[in-house]
Amino acid sequence: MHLDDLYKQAVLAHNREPQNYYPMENASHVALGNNALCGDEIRIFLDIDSNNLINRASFQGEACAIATAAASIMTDWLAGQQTDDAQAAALAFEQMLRGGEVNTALLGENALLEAVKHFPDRVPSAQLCWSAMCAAIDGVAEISTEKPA
Amino acid sequence: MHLDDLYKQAVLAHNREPQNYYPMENASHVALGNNALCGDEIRIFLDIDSNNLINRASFQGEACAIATAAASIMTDWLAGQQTDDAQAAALAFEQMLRGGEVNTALLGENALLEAVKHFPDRVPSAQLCWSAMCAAIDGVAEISTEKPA
Amino acid sequence: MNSAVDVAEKWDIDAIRAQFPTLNREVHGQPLIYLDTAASAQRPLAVIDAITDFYRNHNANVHRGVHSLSQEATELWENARTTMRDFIGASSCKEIIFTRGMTEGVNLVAQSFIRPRVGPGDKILITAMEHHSNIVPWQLVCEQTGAELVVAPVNQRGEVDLDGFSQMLDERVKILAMMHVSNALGTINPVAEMTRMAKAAGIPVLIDGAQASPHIQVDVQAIGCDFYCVSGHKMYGPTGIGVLYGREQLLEAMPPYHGGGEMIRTVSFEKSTWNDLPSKFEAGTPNIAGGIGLGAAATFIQQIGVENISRHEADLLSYGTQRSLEIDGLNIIGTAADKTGVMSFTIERVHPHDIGTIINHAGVAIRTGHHCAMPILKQFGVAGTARASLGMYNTRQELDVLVEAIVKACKMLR
Amino acid sequence: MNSAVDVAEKWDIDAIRAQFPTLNREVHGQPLIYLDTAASAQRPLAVIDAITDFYRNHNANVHRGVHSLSQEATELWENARTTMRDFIGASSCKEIIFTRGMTEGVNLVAQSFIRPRVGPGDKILITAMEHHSNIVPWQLVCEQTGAELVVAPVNQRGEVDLDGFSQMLDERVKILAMMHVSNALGTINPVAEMTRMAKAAGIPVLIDGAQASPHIQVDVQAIGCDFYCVSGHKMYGPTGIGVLYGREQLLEAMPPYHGGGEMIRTVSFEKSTWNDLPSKFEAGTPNIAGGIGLGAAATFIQQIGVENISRHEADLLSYGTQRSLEIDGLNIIGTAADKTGVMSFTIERVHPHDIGTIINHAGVAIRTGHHCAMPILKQFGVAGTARASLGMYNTRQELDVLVEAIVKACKMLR
Ligand SMILES: Cc1ncc(COP(=O)(O)O)c(C=O)c1O
Ligand SMILES: Cc1ncc(COP(=O)(O)O)c(C=O)c1O
Repeated sequence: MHLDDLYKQAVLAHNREPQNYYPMENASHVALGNNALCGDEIRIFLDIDSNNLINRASFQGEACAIATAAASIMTDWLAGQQTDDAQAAALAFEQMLRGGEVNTALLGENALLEAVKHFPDRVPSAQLCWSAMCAAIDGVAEISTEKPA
Repeated sequence: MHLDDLYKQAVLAHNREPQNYYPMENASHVALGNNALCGDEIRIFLDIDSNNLINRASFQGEACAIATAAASIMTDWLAGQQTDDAQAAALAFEQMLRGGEVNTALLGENALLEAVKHFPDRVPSAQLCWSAMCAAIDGVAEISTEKPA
Repeated sequence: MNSAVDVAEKWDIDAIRAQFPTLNREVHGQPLIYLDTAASAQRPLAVIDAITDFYRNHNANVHRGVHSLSQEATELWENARTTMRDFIGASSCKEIIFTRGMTEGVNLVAQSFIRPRVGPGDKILITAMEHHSNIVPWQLVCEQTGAELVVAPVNQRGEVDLDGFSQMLDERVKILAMMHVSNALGTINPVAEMTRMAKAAGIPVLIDGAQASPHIQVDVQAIGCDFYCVSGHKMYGPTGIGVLYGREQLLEAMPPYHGGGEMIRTVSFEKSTWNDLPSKFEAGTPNIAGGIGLGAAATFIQQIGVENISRHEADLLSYGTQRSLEIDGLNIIGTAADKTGVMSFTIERVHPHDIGTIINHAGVAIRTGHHCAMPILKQFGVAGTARASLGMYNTRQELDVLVEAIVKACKMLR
Repeated sequence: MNSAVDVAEKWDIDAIRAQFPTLNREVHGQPLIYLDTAASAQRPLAVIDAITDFYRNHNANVHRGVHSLSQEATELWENARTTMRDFIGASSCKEIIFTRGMTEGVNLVAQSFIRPRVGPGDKILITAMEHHSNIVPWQLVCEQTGAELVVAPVNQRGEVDLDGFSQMLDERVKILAMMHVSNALGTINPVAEMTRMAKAAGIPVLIDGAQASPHIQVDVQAIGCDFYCVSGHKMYGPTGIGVLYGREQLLEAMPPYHGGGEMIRTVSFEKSTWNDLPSKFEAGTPNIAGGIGLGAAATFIQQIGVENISRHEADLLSYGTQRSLEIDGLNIIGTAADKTGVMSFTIERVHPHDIGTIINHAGVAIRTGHHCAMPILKQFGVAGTARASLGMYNTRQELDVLVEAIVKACKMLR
């Protein structure tokens, strides 16, 4: 597997200039994801309305390029999604990283991270924001993802 | 090293018909030596007078041929020895089994067991009665010898 | 290792023996006849090669690495865990804790599970035939807590007296710890039945499987036990490695045993938090090469087929028992109806230790002494026995040599 | 191994590298550059061969055997103990306890020595730079007993603040537990001086020597400590083995840690009695092959000469440090005056984990993350670093490749 597949130009761009990188005031849902093993820490902020529509998503934290890019792409994609579609996508994303068959249409630009599945030690990085997002929706304040898949 | 050096005919004879194999009534000094590892157990009885002369020595117990023969030979030899000569002999016997230089004249018939030094796992067997004898003189009731030299 | 499968189908003993380099040894000029498998088995090439392949080609620490060697090492290590999960029939890799051996497994459960749960008035139940490794850890806990060690009786064939056992099952018993197979007697205990009886009384069950895993099928779920311990070196694997199986729910509830790296999630001087299973119980750098070698041993056994091994050893046991009874004054200790290949005996007027030394000069390796099971030997009125114990590589011819050598030894000594 | 002596005299790096088969590996088509020795060292042929020789030719259980293989195994095992005694300068083999690794050594002392001796109001003193293995075992004891963990300060170069340290030495401190060499920073602590200060205050001292024994001379008597722990796999030896040195007098007074075979003298259900040192602390079948391999590793280091190794690694450290400072935005964590070959660093706007992944594709193996030393990294304001750590086999050329690879990675990521 080539390094360039993991660090695609598009992914690197998201790392250099992360989208939605700010602490959201009045967020309806917030959760912290951490991976102590490599020192990644990402906080996800969601603004969810009473119809379970995610209006906005943002993040903040210290993390590697993969985790940062994944969060940038995910938060972009989340805006306008229903919470259950977001949760379904989280599942699909996880399956994709495990090397399973997935309908990448479900995932939109998030599928840019598919090559991470060939780098098992990086899977937790890519998954960190998704775990935090699901935790936020579920009302869990903090979650860890450490083990390679 | 040949087995016949360890199990000399003279040694085997002492095992078949041990000398001084009885519990001594009115013994002045008694001690139990045991080697739980191989299940040997020998009790040494001494009759020592006020001049530190060993008048008689006897033993009893369950033990292997080497331990039994050693005790039979040793108790024969002890009768008529001064306690400090007996203790010196114990030291010489131990040195002999460690492969050191020894004046075997000090040891008399006990030197029959010299070949045991080539069978390190049997050294504790040969030494059992000697340790018990020294313990008896020192007023120690019980002693163990387990480790190969 | 396709060859191992073939070997098993027609039980090609030469092909099996060819897997074990030590069997080419000579001892005192005679071919080695190794009848001490219960103390430690010989290692097949598959195990030795797995270890050297790790050290030569993939050597690195596990779990914490971003580089390729570390990832390869982690994969080999975790694959070994999966192999051991399947080998003993556990349902999840979370239930497979790598230990140094059976002894550490019991100590872990004694300290981490039982010590916080017992006090004066509570009881720990073992059987009268246990190995010291399944006695002393409980004595230490009893000393630490005031709990009492109680002992289920064993009959004169060396079988647990099930009536006596069942009467001891009451609500003060906080664990039943028993062996699956006795190293000193060969007895195969009815562990599934005894576990059922104990569980019916609400008692958790730990089983010492050190002598079971190399010889008979082990299935922790069929047995229904809560903990099960095995040792690598007894099952043709490396030294310094073993597995503690524990039911996930219990392991989850237990505090960590050792502190250190890998078993933590976060550490600060104020407070540390624990990692998930099985890491919570695997502090520090584990015996990586040992675990990989143990996986190779389990695979080797599976390829030969444990039922084939059982059958072969049962044949040898009945042949060897019959032949040894030809020896004048020989007395077999342990005559349970259900036995593995252990022949423990005494001979009138001949001490086991002398037998051992003498037949060693004929190349025959047996063990003599108390076999770390002093109490049961004491019940049989002996301080030690001579023990010939069988492995998959032994043959009838070897048992013939054993018997001849013993006869000669007796002649010499009597 | 006469060749190793020759090698040492003229420091023939090619001959040294030829002893380590893993160094022939390629990673992603590039020659492996192994800069992760602090996590686990590579193994020389002397170690691998000692292990396979045991398994192929002398394989048996130790201590309990009357047959030749068992006697040979016992001799190899006890010779390894003697080698380790001399390697760390202990005065007696009774003081050399074989453990699974450094982590088990600390846990043993924490449970067997300290746990019975402390209660509320008592203190356990460590330093701010400890590895989790020398933090968490003490936290567990504190939880069990109500004692308090106190932490000696470390300055911004990564050195213990000796003034601050000396002020913490009072009569409520029941043990000082500190590392000899830091795996995260490279700092060599003045352990002899700190031990003297602690002993003057009547405080027993344990030293974590995991990162010292492979790199600098260790002499427990010159240091004056009471306990000293090393890990086999860090010093070019096998996994699953280590040594706990303990002063005989203290070990004698301590209760056993694990119960099981070999550590007992007699067992009955009423009462068991303990064996002599070191057996009292070695319950169950030990890691025999591991111990033999560790002895071979110590002999290998002695033949190369630990002072030669120190000199070579010091040269590499200064070269590597100087070259790495050429990298834009690189910040070295750990700049003690006295250091072993550990280069721990962060780079502005580039995460260590990405560096690690990218340079792995150039064949360079480094470690990234918290190095099991979260608290000290937190003090430095980072959650992780990239760490290149050196062994006797590394070269200046390898450090050139490292630096180039990092520069490329930075370009890619920024
Ligand atoms: C300084 C230090 N102490 C302790 C340890 C723990 O050693 P082990 O994992 O071999 O028990 C390590 C290695 O991880 C270390 O670097
Ligand atoms: C029945 C039984 N239990 C436990 C043990 C202890 O196993 P280990 O010494 O490998 O920890 C043994 C072997 O000595 C054994 O035979």
